[in-house]
Amino acid sequence: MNLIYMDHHATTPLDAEVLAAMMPALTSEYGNPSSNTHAYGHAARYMVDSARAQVAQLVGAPRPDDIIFTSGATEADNLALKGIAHAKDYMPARNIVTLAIEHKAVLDAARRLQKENVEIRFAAIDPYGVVDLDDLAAKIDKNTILISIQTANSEIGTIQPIREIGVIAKKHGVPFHTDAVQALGRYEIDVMRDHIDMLSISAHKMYGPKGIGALYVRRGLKLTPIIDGGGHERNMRSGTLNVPGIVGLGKAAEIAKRDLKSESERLLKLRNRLEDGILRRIEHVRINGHPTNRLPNNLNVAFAYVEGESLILACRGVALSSGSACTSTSLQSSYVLKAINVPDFLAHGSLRFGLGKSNSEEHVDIVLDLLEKGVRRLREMSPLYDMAKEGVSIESAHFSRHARGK
Amino acid sequence: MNLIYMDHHATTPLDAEVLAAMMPALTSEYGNPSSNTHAYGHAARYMVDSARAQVAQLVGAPRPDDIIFTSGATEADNLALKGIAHAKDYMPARNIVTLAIEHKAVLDAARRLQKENVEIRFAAIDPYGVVDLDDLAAKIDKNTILISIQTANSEIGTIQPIREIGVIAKKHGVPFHTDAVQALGRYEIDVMRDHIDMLSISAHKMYGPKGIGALYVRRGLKLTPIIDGGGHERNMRSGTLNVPGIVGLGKAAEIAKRDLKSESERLLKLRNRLEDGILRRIEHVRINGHPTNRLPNNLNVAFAYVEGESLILACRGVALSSGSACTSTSLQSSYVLKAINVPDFLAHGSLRFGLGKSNSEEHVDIVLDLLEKGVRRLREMSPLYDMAKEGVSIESAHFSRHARGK
Amino acid sequence: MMDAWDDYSEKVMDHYENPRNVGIVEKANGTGVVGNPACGDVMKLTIRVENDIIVDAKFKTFGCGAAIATSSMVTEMVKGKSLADALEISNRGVMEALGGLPKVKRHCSVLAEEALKAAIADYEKNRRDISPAA
Amino acid sequence: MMDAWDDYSEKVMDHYENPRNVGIVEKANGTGVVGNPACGDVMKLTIRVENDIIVDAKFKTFGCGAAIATSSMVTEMVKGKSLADALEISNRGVMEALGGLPKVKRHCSVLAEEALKAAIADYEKNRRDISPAA
Ligand SMILES: Cc1ncc(COP(=O)(O)O)c(C=O)c1O
Ligand SMILES: Cc1ncc(COP(=O)(O)O)c(C=O)c1O
Repeated sequence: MNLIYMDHHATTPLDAEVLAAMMPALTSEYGNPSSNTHAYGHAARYMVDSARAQVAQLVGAPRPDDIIFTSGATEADNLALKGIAHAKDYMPARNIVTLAIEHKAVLDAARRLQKENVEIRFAAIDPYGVVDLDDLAAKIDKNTILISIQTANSEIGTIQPIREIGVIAKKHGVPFHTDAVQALGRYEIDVMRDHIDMLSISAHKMYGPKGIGALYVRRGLKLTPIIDGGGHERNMRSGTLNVPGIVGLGKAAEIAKRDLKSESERLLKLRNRLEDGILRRIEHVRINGHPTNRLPNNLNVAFAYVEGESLILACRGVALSSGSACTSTSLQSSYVLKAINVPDFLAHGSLRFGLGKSNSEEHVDIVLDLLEKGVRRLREMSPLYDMAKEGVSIESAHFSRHARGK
Repeated sequence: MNLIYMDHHATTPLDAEVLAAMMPALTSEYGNPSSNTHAYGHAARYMVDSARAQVAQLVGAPRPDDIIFTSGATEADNLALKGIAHAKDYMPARNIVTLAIEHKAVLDAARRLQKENVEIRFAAIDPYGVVDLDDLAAKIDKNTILISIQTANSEIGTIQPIREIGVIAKKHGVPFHTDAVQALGRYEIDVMRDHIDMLSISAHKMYGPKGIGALYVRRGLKLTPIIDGGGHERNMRSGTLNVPGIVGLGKAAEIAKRDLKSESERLLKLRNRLEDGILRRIEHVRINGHPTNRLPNNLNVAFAYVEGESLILACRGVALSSGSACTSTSLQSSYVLKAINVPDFLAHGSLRFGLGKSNSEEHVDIVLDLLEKGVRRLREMSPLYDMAKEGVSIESAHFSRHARGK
Repeated sequence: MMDAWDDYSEKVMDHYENPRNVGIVEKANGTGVVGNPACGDVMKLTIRVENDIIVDAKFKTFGCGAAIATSSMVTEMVKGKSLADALEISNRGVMEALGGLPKVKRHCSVLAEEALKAAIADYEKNRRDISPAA
Repeated sequence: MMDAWDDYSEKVMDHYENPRNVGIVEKANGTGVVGNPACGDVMKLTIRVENDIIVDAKFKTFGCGAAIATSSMVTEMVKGKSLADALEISNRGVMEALGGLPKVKRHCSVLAEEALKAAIADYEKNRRDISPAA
């Protein structure tokens, strides 16, 4: 069975070009870049240095050495938060300003730091998930050691005003970290232009391999490592370098930069076809997240009166993710949808469409047919739908029938 | 140019069988094991579970779930030490007993913990690097939270009496961690038989891929994660799982177990050929490390009066590592050789031979010729050699001319 | 490659795809509504009881695949049963009839049992309200 | 694939492989020994000076490839030079003559300069000791 993969926020397939670039490091060029007494080591070091330059270029880092390789963005996020907090542990009171809709890697790292008496402050967000810049500025004080705000959200796709946040951070002299995992290759970002001090990268979200990521760290910023042992990566991250992974990340970064414009335009068209189709063909739906400031490949839709997992089952053959509790082992619906005040019963009926390179118009049209039929069928058995038709209010929620405000 | 690779302690080539096993995960089966709403995710989860079982079998772990995947052994070592120390941070005084010849991943993690008021105690070792069991027992007290002692050393190959250490640890009720990176596939280890509570694994030291490793954690042992974010790996290590890497580690573990006996016997023969050849053909050499309790693929030799890097240059075409300061960027000679009291000038002239699957008797014979010629040539230009011939003592060092005591 | 449905038995998927007895029983004399929209599942079970026998049963469910399948299965199981026999149906029995459920979905079968009990209790209450006390 | 030698220039490797002037000068009247076995390099430079001209120079070195090459190069550079000109030779000059050295090996060129200076100082001292003060 050939599935249509529409879960590119969870992970992406490895680009064939990237795999080809990795093959030498997976076969004959197997040296350890730390081995400086022989050619195998030198060749590995050379490959790593080239990849470092490719990654630096993707984010506009002035020097390749500003890139610290990690095992992924979860580690990069942890290194950014804990690295700063531990480097400043002489401060009697420390606080970090972030958002309630950050990825778990940021939130759970922050939660860990709370146990070490670091205060975590959440800047207010609007119902689309966009940070309130005034509230952000108000939350910063002389004990603020870090601002950590994602570039774009992995569930609802909302893009933050990164440059404005960077300006505020700079004005207050506070380092600014952004988790750019979902944005890279889909939305242009530049650490110099946007005043970003740290930026998290994950290869497998941009057609690179799993198990490799990076943290851009502005020159001069000192982080205490979370992984010690030998002093690799400018003393910020020890461990034998994952050469094939790094080469893959480098190549993925090069392609992401090269294809950014064409691919994001193509994705936007596809996404709009999907969005318009849903709004035209299905009643009582609501778009979660920002109507326009969102990733071009993201669409998050609440289908009122139906539950997400049952709708995913109806879309047999399509790989999708949902905000439904019934698709997570924790039996909790999405904390992101909660944080932007999507009523629970709508969160349970929300699907996330993550478009990517493999998707075509044909895929979108197949999915639209499946959704229309599935929603109709499931609403026919939904007691909530009957209630709604009888005018009983389930929760005070607004359902849009009109096209999105563009 | 075709090099002879004799640096298998630094890293090993990726086994073609392992790469073949990884290919599906690098191509069509690209799902994220955390995606539980579609087949891509399920397939990935299935592959990860199979690999977990393979790794568990290699070390004799009773349950696959006792294996926590990490980005390598540096991370595994850090997780073992910091994970225990942070889980016990309510204790007013904590200490960890370890060895001065541990890998940097253990030593630097321990050093980090010192800053958090964890005391680090070094158990005494003999001139071969073997732990003094009486001293070890004497160093343990009621505030000891961990014993961390490597299975085998990566420079001198000395193997520790792991089972005896396990018995002591059990008797005192202290968890026992061992870094088994160099031993796996070369020396039999069994966490149940040897009373091991935690064990570090690195794939790229046993013909698996770089950037992946694991920590065996005995059921019931609680570790505080160093990387938070979503609660993967029994809440001990978050982050999207490196599926191809994990599959590779699993396959490498399977092969390591399968070939353990035959390969270690073959390596022992090769190593003895090399050792005997050196002792027979070259004067004034000394074997560093234990004469018999050493890894079958390891040989560490001090060539008196010559400097290691210049000897490596003389062995053109052979990939080797040395204890010489001149091959490290820190300009310090090997801390391991120092810790077993090898005089500095001998440490500078020490080479490490790390044999592996690709090596043959022919390789050994080529290396012997190069060494003999190189040492002769370099001694001819060595002022130390002249001094020695004149009877001037350089440092009070013993040079063996007789065959090793077997 | 495996399918997204592989968490579920064939029987579950059959009941999800071809649910039996969807709707509201005409002239129902027992109705059970359990669950909570905020929690992601609501089951409405209507039954018609004649001479202590459940002669008809239908459901409407908002919930995951397992919730729909257990609802469908429970309507099948109760039809033709006496009230006493129907009350013997447990969540375990529904699960078994479906060829098992994934661990995280067991609560759905509990909900189905509860919906049935609620419908029967409603029928009993209606009867007491209408007919004079025995 | 690159070679283990690629840290070094061709000139360095040539001087490592075919070192010039290895040995001890016969009837040397200046000897410099610098370095320390414990630090991994010792250079012994012997010279014969006649009429303020260095007519012969030889070395023996325990050390890395760069240490051997710089020793060899410095003996080449001083031969035929006046003492005054020889004292002008700097570590930088030796490095340049070798087509550069990797950063971590620069100390070797410093050692070569020091060995030369030590040998010349030794010659000066010997001369003072033998001939009456001017
Ligand atoms: C926004 C964001 N940050 C961080 C991560 C974690 O990155 P990784 O999968 O490399 O651990 C992800 C993906 O899971 C993500 O979407
Ligand atoms: C004994 C030992 N422990 C730990 C490590 C570190 O493992 P990794 O290379 O997976 O970070 C190594 C290798 O560098 C090693 O030899």
